[in-house]
Amino acid sequence: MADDLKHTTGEATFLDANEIVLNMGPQHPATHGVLRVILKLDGEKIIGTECVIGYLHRGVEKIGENRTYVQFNPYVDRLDYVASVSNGLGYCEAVEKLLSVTAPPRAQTVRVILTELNRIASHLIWLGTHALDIGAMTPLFYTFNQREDILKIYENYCGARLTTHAFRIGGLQYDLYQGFEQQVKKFCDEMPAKVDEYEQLLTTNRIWVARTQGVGVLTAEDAIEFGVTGPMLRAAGVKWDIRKAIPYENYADFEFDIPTGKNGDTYDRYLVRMEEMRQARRIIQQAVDRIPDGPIMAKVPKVVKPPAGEVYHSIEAPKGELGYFIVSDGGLQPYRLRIRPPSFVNLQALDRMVRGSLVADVVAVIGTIDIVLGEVDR
Amino acid sequence: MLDQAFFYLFASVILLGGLLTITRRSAVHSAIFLIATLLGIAGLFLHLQAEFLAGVQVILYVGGIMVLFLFVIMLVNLDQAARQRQFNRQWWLALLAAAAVCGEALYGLYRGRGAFTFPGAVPGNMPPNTQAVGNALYQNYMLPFEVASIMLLVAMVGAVVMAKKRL
Amino acid sequence: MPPITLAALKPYIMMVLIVGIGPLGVGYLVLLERKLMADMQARLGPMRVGPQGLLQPIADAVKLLLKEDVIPGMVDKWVFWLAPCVTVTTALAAFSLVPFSSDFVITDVNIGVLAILALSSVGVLGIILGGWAANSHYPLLGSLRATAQMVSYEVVMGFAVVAVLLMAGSLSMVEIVKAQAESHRWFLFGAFPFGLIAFFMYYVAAMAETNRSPFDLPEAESELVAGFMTEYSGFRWALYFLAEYCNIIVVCSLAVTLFLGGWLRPFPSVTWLGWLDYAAPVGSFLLAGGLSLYLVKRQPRAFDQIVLAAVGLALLAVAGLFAWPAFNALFRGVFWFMAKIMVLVYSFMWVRFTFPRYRYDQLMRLGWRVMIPLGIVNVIAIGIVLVLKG
Amino acid sequence: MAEEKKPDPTVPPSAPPKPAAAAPPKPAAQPWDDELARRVRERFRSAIKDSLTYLGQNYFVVDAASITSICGYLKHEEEFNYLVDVTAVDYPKREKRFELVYILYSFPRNTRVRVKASIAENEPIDSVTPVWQTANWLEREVYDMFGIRFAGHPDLKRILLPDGWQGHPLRKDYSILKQDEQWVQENLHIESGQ
Repeated sequence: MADDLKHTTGEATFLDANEIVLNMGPQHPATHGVLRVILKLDGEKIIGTECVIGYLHRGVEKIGENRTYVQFNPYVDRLDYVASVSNGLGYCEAVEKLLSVTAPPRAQTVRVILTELNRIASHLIWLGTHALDIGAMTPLFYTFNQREDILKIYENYCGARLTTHAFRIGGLQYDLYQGFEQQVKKFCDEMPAKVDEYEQLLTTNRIWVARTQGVGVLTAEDAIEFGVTGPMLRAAGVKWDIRKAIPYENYADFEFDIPTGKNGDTYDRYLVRMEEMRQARRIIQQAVDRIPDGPIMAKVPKVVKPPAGEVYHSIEAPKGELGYFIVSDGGLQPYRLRIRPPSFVNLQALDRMVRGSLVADVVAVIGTIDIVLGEVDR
Repeated sequence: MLDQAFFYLFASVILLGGLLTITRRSAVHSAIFLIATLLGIAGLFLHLQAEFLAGVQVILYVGGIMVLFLFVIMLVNLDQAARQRQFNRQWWLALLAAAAVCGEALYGLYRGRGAFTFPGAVPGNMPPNTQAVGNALYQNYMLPFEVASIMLLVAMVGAVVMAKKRL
Repeated sequence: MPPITLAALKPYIMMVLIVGIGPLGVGYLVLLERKLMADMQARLGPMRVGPQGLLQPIADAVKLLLKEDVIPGMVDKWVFWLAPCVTVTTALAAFSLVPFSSDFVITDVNIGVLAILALSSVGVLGIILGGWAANSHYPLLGSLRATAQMVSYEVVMGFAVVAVLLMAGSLSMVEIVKAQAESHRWFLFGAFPFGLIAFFMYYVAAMAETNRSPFDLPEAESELVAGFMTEYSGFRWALYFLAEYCNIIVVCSLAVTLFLGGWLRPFPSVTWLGWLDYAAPVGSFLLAGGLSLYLVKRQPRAFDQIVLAAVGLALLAVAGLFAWPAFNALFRGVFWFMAKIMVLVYSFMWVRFTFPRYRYDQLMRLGWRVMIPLGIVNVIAIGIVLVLKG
Repeated sequence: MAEEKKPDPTVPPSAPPKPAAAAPPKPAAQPWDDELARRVRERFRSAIKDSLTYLGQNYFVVDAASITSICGYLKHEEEFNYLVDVTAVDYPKREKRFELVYILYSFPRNTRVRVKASIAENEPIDSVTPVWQTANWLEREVYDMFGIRFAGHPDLKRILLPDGWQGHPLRKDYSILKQDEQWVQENLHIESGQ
């Protein structure tokens, strides 16, 4: 017996050989779809991660090369499907830029309202799922209830709720319906109380703070190095928002603040997003009070055929910088259409954020990156 | 009659459990049989109307120590050990030694059989003896009890120091 | 051999009742939880099976029993089979020690509290072994978490219980309640405020012991899918589920016995409040029955209407029975005991819907750095208070 | 690899040699000549083949061999600290088939600039992962979609498509209906994904 024992302990792996590889996803309650993360664990401590993505790859960029500019417009809604309006805005603007047209003021204001509503909707989903991942199950239902109000506005406007295809190249297809302003105003009036309620449930909750503060820290340097954008960058203390830095539409006309955090941890990202919802409401309130009259469509030819050339245009989507790089050869279809997805780039920082922490933190960090796999995998 | 039946039941659980504990290949199976053995011992305590001891036996040994055993077994990769030969080449020597010890013990018991005459079990309920245990430990045997606890404390601190390379 | 009388048979009848009705009760506890959760989350909860979803537990039970019993390959079949049995057996066995009232107790052993703790600590083994036997990473991690958590919080619970034992001077469940009756106060307020501290510690430890949120780490679904139960399905899974909810009731009844005066009515020594013994059960059953009858009209299906009307009438009948002095005298203890358990269970659920989940290391830190030192100090303080009072 | 880079400078600086079917954006683009453009041209001389602007968006056309040094310079000296995107465009008819596009942004300057470099098929290009960590996944995606190999990339493997997949879908000769039939049959046990 003694001999055998010596043999086992001699390799010095007797107590150290407890590294296990945990395959998290693609079917897992907290990976927000089909993300697969391979975790190398020492007990519960993470010593390495690897993301495996592509389970939802649909070849959107290839499809883009085989559809006309107008035909491709609805496809972008399927990228970040919880923020389809933002996707549509980015695409329409990129093509407009290529065509050298701008949407008329009325269309621009409506676009701003719908996009900011979309930002709130996207952040509401983020909040609900993030809280659920950390174990607070109730906020999910509250946020989905509130999101329903936004979806109703979309439904009234264009008939669709999720993949809205709300905008067209050059402006809007539909003018506003009767009572749009009232409905949006009603939403804005009800919103602060609800957001306050979520904050009451979470912001000062000891467990919530313990679970998020100091978890998944991403410093400003790291965030820039990893190309991380959106609320994650701002939570690290970088005051950068494309709506302010390189304004598009008529964002320059509205007053709003860019909330920033200090520590770049999960808690700061939470606070930043909560504040962003309030700021989005501010923009909507300003915009809805002064929707100009006039046409809703710029003069765009029936057949969209941009001159040869290439353009990169990006907007501040709820998740970060959403860019479209379009190369036109003067034909009916884009020669090359590249989508720069915020989720994909942000997800890359996951490894940096979770290394050395515990399994439970991975879940919190995946939630706080706020990925949508439709956009990661395209 | 019923008393004896229970005694033999518990005794056989203990013996069988002990035997299976040392012969199972899987460490977890061994642990399960060890638990059965410990539960059997608790049963014997109960049978002797030492109910406090029985309860503590279960809580400490089954609920505490065996749970930690299992914890360690699960944490440490024992697959390798399971594949190895269970007994080394000297098993017959061990058997011989065990038989000798067993014989000695039996002989001793046989010689001293007069000392085993217990008064018959009290038929009804005995008064609760939890307090008696407490009194014995904290009054009559205070010093040994405290010495034992200090020894345990030292052992625990030593284990922590050894296990944690960096404090 | 004692003569066979009703009194001698009572424990056996109760045993049969508990094992027979227990699972159904658990089913309705789950329904209650779902309904409460739905209410707090601004939705309706189960509404399809039976009136207001009242028959949902039965449908769930039938579904679970008829499900295919999946045993994954590579599992340790023997342990995989044993583990849920251990857990459910101990959970049900613990009921035999719970004094529902001075008349309704299967057995009153003089180490009752110790025995319940012992049974619950054996029950933990089922969870650990189940996770190990599944031979898969998520259950294993769940098991590891369960082990560390249960061992730590058993100590906390022990200290909270010791505080009460100091005040009661007995380990018997019945004696503890009687001691509270004699001292004219619940032990919750005994040695004020140390009884409260002990209760708080017990409450937290009980939540951890039963794997309730915010301490539901062994089965945290967003991290470990379903923890130690991940590979279980169908009937075996139902056994775990049954054990879990039985354990909730057991720890709550232990809390009621130790801290909240067991089957005693609130203010047991204030005689002029005696009308509460009648008013509370009659009132609550009347209310429940009335509500059921009121809801009858809203049911869309005739079947639902009949079922709900029957339930309502049954509740009214129970209310009537409680107005009958002989019945009341026999059952009011049970009513109070159950009512107190329900309050505790409700608070458990409320906590679950409100709080996020602790992280493993935070849970351990809370246990070892806060609760256990607090427990030691609390026990010493209670000892001092008792000595000073003589 | 060093050998492969050498022939590049011989290519005439006025970018694409054949403005044939896939017409490049050249005609519409204006020369870009501000201080930054001049500084970079000064510094790298022949490696900068052109600096152009179109629709207010500036870009350099550079020699693929010196992409890392140019990017490093832009990041460290000119404060283009944020790599927005790395992508490629396939022009099968050109001599150097792939055009890589690096989109850069500078937080202090609040400007974007694009850097474009052409490489031929099977010709590797230096990875910019040492300059920006972001490039890791972005270059993997370019490899996945175009089959462009990045020398010095820490972990160059497919990212969106399965590891065993044959072909690179965003190449122009890869039809939208095409797929790796063999992979689909072996892994999904169906005749075809269509």
